[in-house]
Amino acid sequence: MSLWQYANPVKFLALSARVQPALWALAAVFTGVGLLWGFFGTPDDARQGSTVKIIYLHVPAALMAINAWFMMLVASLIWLIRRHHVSALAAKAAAPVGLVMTLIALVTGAIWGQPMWGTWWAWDPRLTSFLILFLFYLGYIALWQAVEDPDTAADLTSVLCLVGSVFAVLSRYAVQFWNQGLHQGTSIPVATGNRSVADVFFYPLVMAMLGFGLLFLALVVYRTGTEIRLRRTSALRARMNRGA
Amino acid sequence: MRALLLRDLRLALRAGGGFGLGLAFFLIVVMLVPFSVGPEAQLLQAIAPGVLWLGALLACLLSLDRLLALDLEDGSLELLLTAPLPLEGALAVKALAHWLTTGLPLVLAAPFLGVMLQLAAPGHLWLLISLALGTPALSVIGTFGAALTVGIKRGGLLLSLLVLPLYIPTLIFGAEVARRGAAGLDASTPLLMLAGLTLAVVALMPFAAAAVLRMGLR
Amino acid sequence: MRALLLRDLRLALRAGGGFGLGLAFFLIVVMLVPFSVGPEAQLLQAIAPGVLWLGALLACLLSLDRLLALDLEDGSLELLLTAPLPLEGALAVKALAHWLTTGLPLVLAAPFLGVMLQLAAPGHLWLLISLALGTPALSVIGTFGAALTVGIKRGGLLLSLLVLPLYIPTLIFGAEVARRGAAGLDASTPLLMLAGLTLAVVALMPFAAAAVLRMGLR
Amino acid sequence: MQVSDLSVARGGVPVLSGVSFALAPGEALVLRGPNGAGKTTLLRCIAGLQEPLSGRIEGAEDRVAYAAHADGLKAMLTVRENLSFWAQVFGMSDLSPALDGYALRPLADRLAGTLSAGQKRRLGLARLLVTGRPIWVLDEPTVSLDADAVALFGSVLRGHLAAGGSALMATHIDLGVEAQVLDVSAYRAAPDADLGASDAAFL
Amino acid sequence: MQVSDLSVARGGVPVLSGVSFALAPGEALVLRGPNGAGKTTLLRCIAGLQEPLSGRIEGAEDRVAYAAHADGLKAMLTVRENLSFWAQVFGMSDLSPALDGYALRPLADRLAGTLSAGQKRRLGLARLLVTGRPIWVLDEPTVSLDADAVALFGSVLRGHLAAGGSALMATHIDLGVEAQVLDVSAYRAAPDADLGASDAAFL
Amino acid sequence: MMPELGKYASEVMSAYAVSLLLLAALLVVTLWRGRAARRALEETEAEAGRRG
Ligand code: HEM
Ligand SMILES: Nc1ncnc2c1ncn2[C@@H]1O[C@H](COP(=O)(O)OP(=O)(O)OP(=O)(O)O)[C@@H](O)[C@H]1O
Ligand SMILES: Nc1ncnc2c1ncn2[C@@H]1O[C@H](COP(=O)(O)OP(=O)(O)OP(=O)(O)O)[C@@H](O)[C@H]1O
Ligand SMILES: [Mg+2]
Ligand SMILES: [Mg+2]
Repeated sequence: MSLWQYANPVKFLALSARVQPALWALAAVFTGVGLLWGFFGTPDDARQGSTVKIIYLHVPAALMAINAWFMMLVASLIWLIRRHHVSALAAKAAAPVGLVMTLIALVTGAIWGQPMWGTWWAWDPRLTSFLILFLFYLGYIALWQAVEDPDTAADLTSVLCLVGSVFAVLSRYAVQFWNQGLHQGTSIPVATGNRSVADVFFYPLVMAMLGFGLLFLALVVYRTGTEIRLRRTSALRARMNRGA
Repeated sequence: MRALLLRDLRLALRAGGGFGLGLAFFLIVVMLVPFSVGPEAQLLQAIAPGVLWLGALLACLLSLDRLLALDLEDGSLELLLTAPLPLEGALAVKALAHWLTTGLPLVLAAPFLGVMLQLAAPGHLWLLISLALGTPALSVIGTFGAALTVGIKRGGLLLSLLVLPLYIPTLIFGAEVARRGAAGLDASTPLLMLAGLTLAVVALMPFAAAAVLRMGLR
Repeated sequence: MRALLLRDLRLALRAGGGFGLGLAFFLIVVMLVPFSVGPEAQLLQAIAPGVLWLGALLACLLSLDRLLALDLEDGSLELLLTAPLPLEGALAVKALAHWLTTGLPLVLAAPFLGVMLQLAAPGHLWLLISLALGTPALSVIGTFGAALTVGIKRGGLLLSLLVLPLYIPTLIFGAEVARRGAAGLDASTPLLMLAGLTLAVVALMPFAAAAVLRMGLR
Repeated sequence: MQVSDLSVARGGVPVLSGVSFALAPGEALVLRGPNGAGKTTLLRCIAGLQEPLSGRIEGAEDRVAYAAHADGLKAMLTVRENLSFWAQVFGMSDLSPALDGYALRPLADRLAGTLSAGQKRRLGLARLLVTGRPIWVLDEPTVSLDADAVALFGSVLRGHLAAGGSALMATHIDLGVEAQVLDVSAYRAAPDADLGASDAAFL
Repeated sequence: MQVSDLSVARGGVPVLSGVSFALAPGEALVLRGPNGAGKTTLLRCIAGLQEPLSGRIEGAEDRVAYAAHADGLKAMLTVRENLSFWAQVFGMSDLSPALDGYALRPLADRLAGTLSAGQKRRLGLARLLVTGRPIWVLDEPTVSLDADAVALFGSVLRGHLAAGGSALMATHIDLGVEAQVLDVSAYRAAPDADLGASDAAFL
Repeated sequence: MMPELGKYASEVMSAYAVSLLLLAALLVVTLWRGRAARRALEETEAEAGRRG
């Protein structure tokens, strides 16, 4: 029994129906606990005051925004190489979720920036790369919607995802070259990367990150099911019309 | 008339219909400005109102060539000409549909982009007002341009060329309102001019557009 | 191949073929900048290299949608697919024709527009070099975008949306060269980056474009 | 409708001159003539899409429904939406004669862009039925139609004529409808005739 | 050329299945079938513009010249320039058979955009003669043509067949050329047949 | 119950509000489209079954 058999749309629907309740419940629990803990149960940071609470939204969203694109890239490759419909539709289903995650990261970052840097927006490399990612999401979704034939749309968007990824990486280097950073990132005391974060902030943050990851997963599974149903409807309709 | 408006809106909203693309273009043009002039906040702040107006104008411009050319290509423009609709009214309706699907989203998005370009705080309101007043003029003038170039294969770029100079007065007054507003100066004179210009253009241009269209298709 | 190049050039030069329209658009966009940001010489000088690069990029972009869409509409694209030409080569030739009719005139015209925007004297040479190196990349990336959107009715604006983010690295390096040059700084690092980018893109993109075109027309 | 001594030009060159005919209610007239004779030009003139050089067209204004080579269909609207748009424009509301007349019901919810050549053409012809106009001006109406569809067209046309309508058609093939025939090649304009063509002043 | 057990789909739905035929040099085959039967789809497949669902097409690669509904003409090039472009693409150089075959000499220096519907079609057909390809695949070749032009087409086609070429054509009307006839409606695909259509996985 | 947010209350609250709003909108749209697709499929399957 190979994993690929779940690339059959009907099998996928059956499987997803079984795992979805658990997935949604887990996502709700982790997100809820992480955010509530972060919001109610952590002290203010010495330097940043209560704004540090924004981190429980900002960092998980930023993480998922990047991971969603990465997942779309993998799914696109699977579609191009093995032509499994579920894979293409999963990529399609993930894009709007990634877009919203990007938007949340941008908005919370902007709101955070106002008290910390005195400006909503700065052309810092990290922020700028995120904006570019946002554009790639927009273009990707627009292309899916503009192409009528679903398989052609899957092909074209897959290639766009590939080429776009290359250019996104290129842009990241170009942007770094263009403007050296402002985003405090690892330099601020709560930076997570090197685990220098005080444990009080760290554990709820991890919870929230897991929660956002599970939420992403649940959303993508559900939305993939929706896409499969839409394809099945149009396939049936097309045949009924042909029969007539 | 209502049927035409609904059809145009519906076509714009259908897949591939181009709704939101003007907006996306606006976003991208404004984003590219810091990449090209550099990221210094002060410089960006100084040019922000102008860049936003210019971006809105270009986004408007680019969506113009679908206004009539699509209808010409599939033959529905000729059929509309033989239909019992006054051509002036039909063109005014088409301009309205264009504004609703392009101009209005631009107006609503402009403040967000203003933040990215460090637009000074009082500037936002003035930017919004000037765009809300000015973009209808852009749509109507654009309809005239589209009518002028309708017979020409892939007239898109020619259209831009013809329409851009016609956009200059609107741009000058509109950007002036936004600039003065952002600098905290009195912006009522250019605002009045802008309003007057828009009114005049909306009242008269559909007639010019209809005349030109009749000539072009003869 | 040669026949295709000659045909595309000839079509561009014929009436309505669009030669010079990119140039005219460039001219007008650059001219509109003082109207929108105001006429202060110092401000203009500061943004001149960036505006010129941005204008060139937009002009390039706008002429992209004629690259393949016209051939699709009249059926010649399908006929070309059944012809004994490698599609990669045909697309490379089309990108070349696009560059010759759009990119090259822009490169040659940029210094004159630089004068209008008070570009500092040493900046002219660097502007010329950076545009000459960068515009081929714009044409080739644009061909990919055109191939991606070819089957889509009036994909013009969608094309812009897809291509503009791909243009960002080229724009950053190109504008950086021009800016550093105008400021009298050392511009060799971004220049090298720009050259490398263009080379890579010219070598690889026609293959991606051909793949996408085959998918889109299937 | 009455056409008298009409001259028409295309691209600044006169193509037909001295065309006269009358079309009474209930009558059909077929224009014949070799390629390039000027049939399309004449029909466009009568539909009001271009000015004649000279001569008069009476009784056509606001009574003509024109169907050209292109069908004026929106690929992204369904068959029914396409028809109801034109119905509304012409102030009509009943689509069923059009849908039934050309057997379009099974296709009614398909996007027009996904029809085959002949199906598109059927939709283009069905549009005439929602205009409510009495005079049909048709340029090669049966292009791409199969035998069944040509028969549908024939019966719709007979119904239109029986109801007091009339039709003017250019075609190269036999429509299977009884109609007068006008061969436009008889009216070919002499290349140098001074008929008021736009460049005549330069001759 | 040999087609065996071919199935083709349009818009993800199978339209024809199990189509088999052979076309020997010197032979012509006419496809018939009602509107929407799938003739255009089959021809596009054979011309290599879309993939078949299943089945094989042998001996077609790089030997087919395709003429679709659209003629692929550039409005702003003259008739001669249009022809010579395609001649160069296909590595040929002699335009005279094409110009003479369809009586295009008088029009040779006109811009293609100013031709009438039938004249454009003649030019589109003349293009086939400069490809040097032996198998012609034609979709409704005589649309808009008058009787004389149909006769020209007939004689060009007979010449092509006599020289060892072959032709596959979809049409609704009589071409006046002796040819085998294949009615594609006999191969209509069952709506729910699993032929590997792209959306079959969803059924 | 409510933690003391100090002078940054409006920032923190608006960040949470906007984010949760965006997530909620995504969820609503997702569920709504999902329901619609499910219903359309059921209707189509029923119709297809009736026709054979
Ligand atoms: C619109 C503005 C902003 C955007 C687009 C943005 C984007 C990002 C991104 C992409 C990450 C990386 C996430 C990851 O790799 O895991 C991140 C992390 C982070 N951001 Fe922001 N950010 C913005 C503003 C801010 C502001 C104003 C602050 C606070 C002063 C801030 C604090 C942080 C922190 C503490 C992290 C985690 C640090 C790390 O993992 O290195 N961000 N942000
Ligand atoms: N756009 C144009 N500009 C200049 N001349 C034109 C144009 N279109 C057609 N002509 C010429 O005008 C003449 C009449 O053309 P018209 O299209 O009316 O012919 P037609 O009788 O409809 O022919 P067909 O049966 O081929 O459709 C032809 O000689 C044609 O070459
Ligand atoms: N782009 C498309 N998308 C989906 N379905 C299509 C598309 N084009 C055609 N079809 C459908 O595919 C079927 C076959 O169409 P095709 O064009 O091959 O028919 P045809 O035999 O050429 O008909 P005609 O004689 O009318 O040209 C038709 O039922 C048609 O409705
Ligand atoms: Mg004609
Ligand atoms: Mg067909």
